Amino acid sequence: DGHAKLSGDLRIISDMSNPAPRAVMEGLAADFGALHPDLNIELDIVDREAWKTQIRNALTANAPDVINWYAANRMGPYVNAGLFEDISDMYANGDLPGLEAVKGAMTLDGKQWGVPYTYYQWGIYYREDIFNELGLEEPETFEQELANCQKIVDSGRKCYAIGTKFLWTAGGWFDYLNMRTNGFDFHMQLARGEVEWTDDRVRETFANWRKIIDMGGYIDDHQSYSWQEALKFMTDGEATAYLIGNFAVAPMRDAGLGDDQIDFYQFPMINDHPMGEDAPTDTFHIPANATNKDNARAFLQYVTSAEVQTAINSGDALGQLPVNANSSVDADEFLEQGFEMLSNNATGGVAQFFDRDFPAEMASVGMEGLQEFMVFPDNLDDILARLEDARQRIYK
Amino acid sequence: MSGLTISNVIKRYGEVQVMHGVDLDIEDGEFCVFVGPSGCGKSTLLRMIAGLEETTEGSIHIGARDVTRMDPSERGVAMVFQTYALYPHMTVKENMGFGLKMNGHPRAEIDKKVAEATRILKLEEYLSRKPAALSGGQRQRVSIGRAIVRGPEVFLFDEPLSNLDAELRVEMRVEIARLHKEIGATMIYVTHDQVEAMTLADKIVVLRAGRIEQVGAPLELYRDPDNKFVAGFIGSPAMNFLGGSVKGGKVQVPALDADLEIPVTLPEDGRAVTVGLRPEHLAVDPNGSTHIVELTEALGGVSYAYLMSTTGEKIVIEERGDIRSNEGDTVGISYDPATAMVFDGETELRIR
Amino acid sequence: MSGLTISNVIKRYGEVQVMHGVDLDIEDGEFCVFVGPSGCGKSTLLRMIAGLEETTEGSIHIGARDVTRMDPSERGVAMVFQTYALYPHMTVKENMGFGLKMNGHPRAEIDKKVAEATRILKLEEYLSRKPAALSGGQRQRVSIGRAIVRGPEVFLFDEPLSNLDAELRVEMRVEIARLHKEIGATMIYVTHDQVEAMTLADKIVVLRAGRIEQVGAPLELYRDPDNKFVAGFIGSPAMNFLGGSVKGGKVQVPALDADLEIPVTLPEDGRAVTVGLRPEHLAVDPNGSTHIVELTEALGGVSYAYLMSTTGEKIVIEERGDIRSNEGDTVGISYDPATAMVFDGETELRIR
Amino acid sequence: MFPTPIEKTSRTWQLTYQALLPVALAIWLLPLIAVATFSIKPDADFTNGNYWGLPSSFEFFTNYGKVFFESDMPRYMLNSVLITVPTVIGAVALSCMTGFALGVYKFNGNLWIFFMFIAGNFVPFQILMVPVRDLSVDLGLYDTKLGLVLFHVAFQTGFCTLFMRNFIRALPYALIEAARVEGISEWRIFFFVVMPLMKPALAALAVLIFTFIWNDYFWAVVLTQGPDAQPVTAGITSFNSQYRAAYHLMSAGSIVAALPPVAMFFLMQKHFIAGLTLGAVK
Amino acid sequence: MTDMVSPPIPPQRSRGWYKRNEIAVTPWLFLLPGILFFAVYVIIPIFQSFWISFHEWDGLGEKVWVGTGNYERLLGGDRKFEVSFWNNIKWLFLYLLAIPAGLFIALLLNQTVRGIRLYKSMFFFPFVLSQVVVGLVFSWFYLPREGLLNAILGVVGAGPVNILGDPTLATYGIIAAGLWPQTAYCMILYLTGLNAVDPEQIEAARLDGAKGWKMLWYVVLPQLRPATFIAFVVTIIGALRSFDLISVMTNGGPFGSTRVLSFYMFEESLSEFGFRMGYGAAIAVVLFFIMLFFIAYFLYSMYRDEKGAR
Ligand SMILES: Nc1ncnc2c1ncn2[C@@H]1O[C@H](COP(=O)(O)OP(=O)(O)OP(=O)(O)O)[C@@H](O)[C@H]1O
Ligand SMILES: Nc1ncnc2c1ncn2[C@@H]1O[C@H](COP(=O)(O)OP(=O)(O)OP(=O)(O)O)[C@@H](O)[C@H]1O
Ligand SMILES: [Mg+2]
Ligand SMILES: [Mg+2]
Repeated sequence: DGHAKLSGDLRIISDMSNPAPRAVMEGLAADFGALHPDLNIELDIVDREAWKTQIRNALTANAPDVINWYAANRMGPYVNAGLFEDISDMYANGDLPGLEAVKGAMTLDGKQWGVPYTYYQWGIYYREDIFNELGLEEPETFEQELANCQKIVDSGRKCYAIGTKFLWTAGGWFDYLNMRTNGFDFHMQLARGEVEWTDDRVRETFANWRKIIDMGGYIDDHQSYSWQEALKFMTDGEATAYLIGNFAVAPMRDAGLGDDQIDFYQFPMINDHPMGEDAPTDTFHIPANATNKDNARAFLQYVTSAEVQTAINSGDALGQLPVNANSSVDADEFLEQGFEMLSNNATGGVAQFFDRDFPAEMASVGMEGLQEFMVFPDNLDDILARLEDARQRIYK
Repeated sequence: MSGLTISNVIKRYGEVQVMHGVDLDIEDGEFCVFVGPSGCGKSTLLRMIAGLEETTEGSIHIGARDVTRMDPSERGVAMVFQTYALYPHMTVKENMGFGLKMNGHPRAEIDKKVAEATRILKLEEYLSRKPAALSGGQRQRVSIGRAIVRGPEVFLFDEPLSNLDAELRVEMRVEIARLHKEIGATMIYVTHDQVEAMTLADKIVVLRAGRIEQVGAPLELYRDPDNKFVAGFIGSPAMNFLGGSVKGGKVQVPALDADLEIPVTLPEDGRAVTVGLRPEHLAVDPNGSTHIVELTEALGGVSYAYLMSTTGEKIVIEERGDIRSNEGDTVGISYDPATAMVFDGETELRIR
Repeated sequence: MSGLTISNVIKRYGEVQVMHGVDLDIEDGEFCVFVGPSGCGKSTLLRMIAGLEETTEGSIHIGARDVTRMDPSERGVAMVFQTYALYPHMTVKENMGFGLKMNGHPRAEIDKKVAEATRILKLEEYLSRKPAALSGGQRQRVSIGRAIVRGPEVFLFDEPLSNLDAELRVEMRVEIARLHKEIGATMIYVTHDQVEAMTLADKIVVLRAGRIEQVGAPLELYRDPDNKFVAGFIGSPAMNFLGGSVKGGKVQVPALDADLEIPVTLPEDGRAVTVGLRPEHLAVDPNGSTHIVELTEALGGVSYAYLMSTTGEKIVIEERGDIRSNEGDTVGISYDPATAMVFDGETELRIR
Repeated sequence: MFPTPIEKTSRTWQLTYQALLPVALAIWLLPLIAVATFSIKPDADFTNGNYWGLPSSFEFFTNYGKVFFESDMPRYMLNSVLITVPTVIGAVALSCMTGFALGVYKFNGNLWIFFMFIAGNFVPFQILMVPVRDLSVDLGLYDTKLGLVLFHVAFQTGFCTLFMRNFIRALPYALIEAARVEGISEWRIFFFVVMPLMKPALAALAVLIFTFIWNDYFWAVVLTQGPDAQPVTAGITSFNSQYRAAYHLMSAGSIVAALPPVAMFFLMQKHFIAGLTLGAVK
Repeated sequence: MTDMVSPPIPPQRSRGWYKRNEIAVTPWLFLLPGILFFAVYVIIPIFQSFWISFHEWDGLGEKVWVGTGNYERLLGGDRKFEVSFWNNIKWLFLYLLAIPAGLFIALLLNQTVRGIRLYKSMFFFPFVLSQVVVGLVFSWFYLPREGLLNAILGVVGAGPVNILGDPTLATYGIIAAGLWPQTAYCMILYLTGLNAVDPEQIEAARLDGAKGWKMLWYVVLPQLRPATFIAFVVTIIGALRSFDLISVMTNGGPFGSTRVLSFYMFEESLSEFGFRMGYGAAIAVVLFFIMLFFIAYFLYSMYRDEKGAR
């Protein structure tokens, strides 16, 4: 496009550390560099888990020009601390065509603080071949889900792979169970600290969850695995399904599962609420202390452009959904299904994710409780009391 | 209690043989001192008796029992080490009682024996101190006490006084003599110190390179050594040795510029011999002119003159009181030829 | 070169006073030995002269210069340490030349001085060795060499031989005497050893608890001590002290069962005195019956008898050759009253 | 010594002992042996569940090649070197000086300063974390190798001072007095008399500090981020997240990360053990 | 002779201030850089931490003074704190097992047979490894299904166990991993200690009839006291500092059951959901006081040794 060639430096720190995203990020930097031969791009890719603790330092000391982060509440602390650059002007003067729809997720205090570059649906990925073998259908209600699960368990398998070592995967289950049991709005109230954790409605969510736990639906020892390590159970066929984000498709394929072996369905209905969905948005931001903000803005613009969005979110790249309305969703069965689901079936609302919607401290205490519940469901009262305690302290 | 018999004992460390067949009898109640130059095997022999070193060949009997292959603790010996080897974490009392405790003796008995040893060694005041709070002499006394308490048949001492200063050494020496008289046990004692050997021993064993050179009472060795080695080793300052040769029933000694008539059975004429004269048997003769006084040292009670003969041989003279000559003087030596000893020039054996 | 004058020197460590006003003159070229019991302040005094300890009060002059507040290096002294204090990472040559090199002397001068010292001490062969490859005696020689190289006015020695074994000690002692004769510098020497003190010193300084007891030539101290302490300290075995009292111009000594007529100016009658008799001035009298022989020790050339008087006082007798009596015998003592010394019973000062 | 020296026991027991040693060693090092085996296995062994069997094929070069050529590990390794070596030099140099001052001179407060160093060395370093991180941020040293180096130098100075001071104190004091009598100035005494004698201690300490710093993880996490400045201990965790569940690569990465101190240990064994026993504290 | 004695005595010159005070000033010059560094990076931060612990602070904005608020919350029933504290106690006690274990191995290896030096080094090996590597190695060793531990248990017919996934076992599992290098450390301390054992005392004890355990207990162990003391100190310190292993092996989980104070402190201050610097500092201060107890003990015994020395 007709932009002036850039020069100088551009330092990017990215947390896209898994192999597929890593390749995408490296490609992005390379391509952007090719457009601007005089631009000296320095790209550091850091461990995604580690980045969550490092970002604060990165923003305060020797800040790079572009960083990765997450949308919604998760931006809050940095926005409040004035560490993110306000880029409302880019939205206002049309530098970012096609992003109008996702602008909301980037808005805090009426201003925009970054750009999204991808988002993805969550849902249940399952082994199609095993479902076929057992004669199972994609369930639409929780009862069907449980019935399916019973059959799977009876066949000597587990229903769900999950790795809760880093806690957040349990958050996904809770999000869905709670949104389905009590509805999207209730879930958000809970996130905002407006509902007690000891509320009966919360208990009902847990009661539903417990049904799966009690029937032996989850793999054993999930607290010892990361989500990647737990993938193995699905690829081995020891477990038949995985409630996870779409980013898991790439590694599943890498592990040798063909598209005829995996499929996707939306988390089934429990109570009759409009369906809410988790669709976390990953973002790029410019630190307020960055030194090459113009170059950074150019990069943000580049990343969100329709073509680039199409390219990086394609099935053989990130395998996720583009944020630009003008991009096309790759002809990938999962992306199409996900796009369809989020566009038409997420009438309840779209949530970011447990650890992005809840305040950090609450998320941390909460996910620990969720993990504990998954291992020791009998501790529920104790866990809820603890969470309620934390809630009262945290939301002052 | 009982004596000790060592028969043809040999010790090898791997290929190296350090004891070459030692035979020795020690009587019940005798005080036997091992002396000899450093590395001659004194400690090794003592430690073989104790059982701390294995005996390669030969046998060791204590009384009638063959102990050659027994455990140290079963031999009925007790050892006093040069470094005392007290257990630093135990009080004096515990140190002394430790051996009995290990062997399961009843408390009352231990207490009684410790009390007895304490009395003998006058350690009453120190019973509850730890070794670190004792002086060197007291420590050595405790280590002797430890030996006494076990009531051994044989006491072994390896240079027990060499870590003490001169004064304490004298004091402890007298102490050990008294102890031997009081308890009358067989004692074997290794030392470097002439005075200790001479004053303590009933019997001195002179060792050299893993062999016994001579065994005898102290004065016997002093007066009647079997060979030049023993003669030179016993006595301080050491005996003066002068080269000589036999001629016509006399011994020609160039260093003295004299032919000595010595009452011994001399070998054939022309045979090289060594004449030994003790410093204390010589005196400076201001009228002579065979020697030059290189140095004199007056210690008050006794004086030494270091002379050089015209033939270049050095002679030490010890005199009581002062020496009536100055450094640089030319003097002679007066002596009684009867005090001279003669050794074969080759075999170094005494010619009697 | 120059002598040394110490005037009213006092040393305190915090509250503790360890030198109580010492006055001492040492002549140019004199060999002065400090002796005294452990802890009396010998080392402290020496180190104050060296400048390693500060002088609390009083002054120290070397020659005409007041060095009391000077740096050690400016005083013109060199010190030889008991532990040699050689720099282990330097060769003998480097050790000796190090001080000069650090003070910027030209290479040629250093080499010349080191060569000179090497010659004096016969260290030529060892110049390129490191201290670890030397024997104790050689090390001590190098440390003396290091002192020589600096050409000091005063040499200071703190027990330089006490880490050597008996034989080497004798050898090095003679070496130091020779050195003193050769370079003629003032030397101050601290020792515990009677023999070293008696044989090396021109002048012995007897210290006791931070005070000088007596200063004099060795035999002067032996023969004419000023007080009981010096008399007991100089001479080995130590002088026998017997209680007595003055009566009618004589000294009654119960332990000897005798009234001694001693050629000194005695105090008034009834005054308690101590009579001192050196062991070497006594002999056993087999016909007497005042003492019991507790122990005899025969070393060959010399013998000791330990007697107990009927009054319970112990007496040591040294005789040449053998003592003609056995342990347990009742004997007397023969002596020449003129050899006896008399000390005031209270002040312990000699009565002359 | 104790128990009975083996050469004084029966022949059978001697043989048993000799045979037992390698077995005991194998058990002791089992986890390590396992990782070493992991690191030469092909990926397939893990998918096939052949975790503990013999490698089905020998993939040493593939796996280690990946570590060296397809990851940031070499960069992390270089960082580690650039952090560790200056730290060792700095800490040893500083502590030579402090050790000399505290070991040789008597002055008021000597012992207190010494104790300050020791106490500081034993402090739970978490208590320093927040202020030190802020300090680094303020000085612009956050996420730089220099920042880590400066902190490590400072913190290790506590331990090194303890070590050096005790070593210097054990030197014969007469050496220093002898030099003083010879008119050698204090700093020359330090350089020409004391320093040469400290060589063994320097070597021992250097080896020791090298391993301590190389193996540091906590401060690497607190004071740095990203492959620009992070040492290999931190690098290994991000390497592992890159290859999560690829045990063969993770093992190879861990072994590579552990290699330098291990090599150091074997090359400088004598100094290493001397260091531990001389200093005897960490 | 004459030139030997011509003294190289410098003339009496007026000396500079430095020269006159050389001995008094030099130590301070030598100490200066070290003290400076140490003060800036160690001493002052300790006091800053105390200061911070009285605030609420997210590390970015203004500190808000809360007095003893953080401590009240901490000691007033913070469950994470309680868990961490008790885990620290477990660490303290169980980590001490490294001492007897190290002694045992040292005794085993204290022989002179061929190649024993190599064996000693190999046994010492784990200590050289970074805790990160040790943590990884052990977490694979403990893997719930594929781990070697379960493979071995399987052979014996026991297991499988998921050590790191079981809140009742996880801490012990990590401690066991920590014991591995720590035992090696204690072993080397004891090996050198054994070298210094006075052989004459052993011989005296043999004459006294002490054998086997009695010899060990009454004669050898007392002589190993210095080694034991050092081993004790380093083990305690290691136990209280334990961070790397927890971070690598469980990251505090499962559900916080393996937290210790040092980890909790890090989590509160710098982790993903952390940045409660004041609260973290308060935890650090508590940890500091626990450690202070041991530091004081160590310094006291050093002080005792120093007294009487030069
Ligand atoms: N373990 C050993 N291996 C080999 N040779 C040894 C051993 N122990 C002692 N020796 C040798 O045995 C000889 C006798 O040693 P021993 O200790 O008995 O001498 P010593 O007479 O006690 O000497 P010293 O008077 O110095 O104590 C020496 O030559 C010594 O080198
Ligand atoms: N630094 C010090 N502080 C306090 N007192 C000291 C100090 N150094 C020495 N003293 C005391 O000064 C006195 C004299 O000590 P010094 O070392 O001079 O004795 P010495 O005669 O050399 O003894 P030795 O013969 O044992 O070497 C002793 O009582 C000693 O305790
Ligand atoms: Mg010996
Ligand atoms: Mg002294």
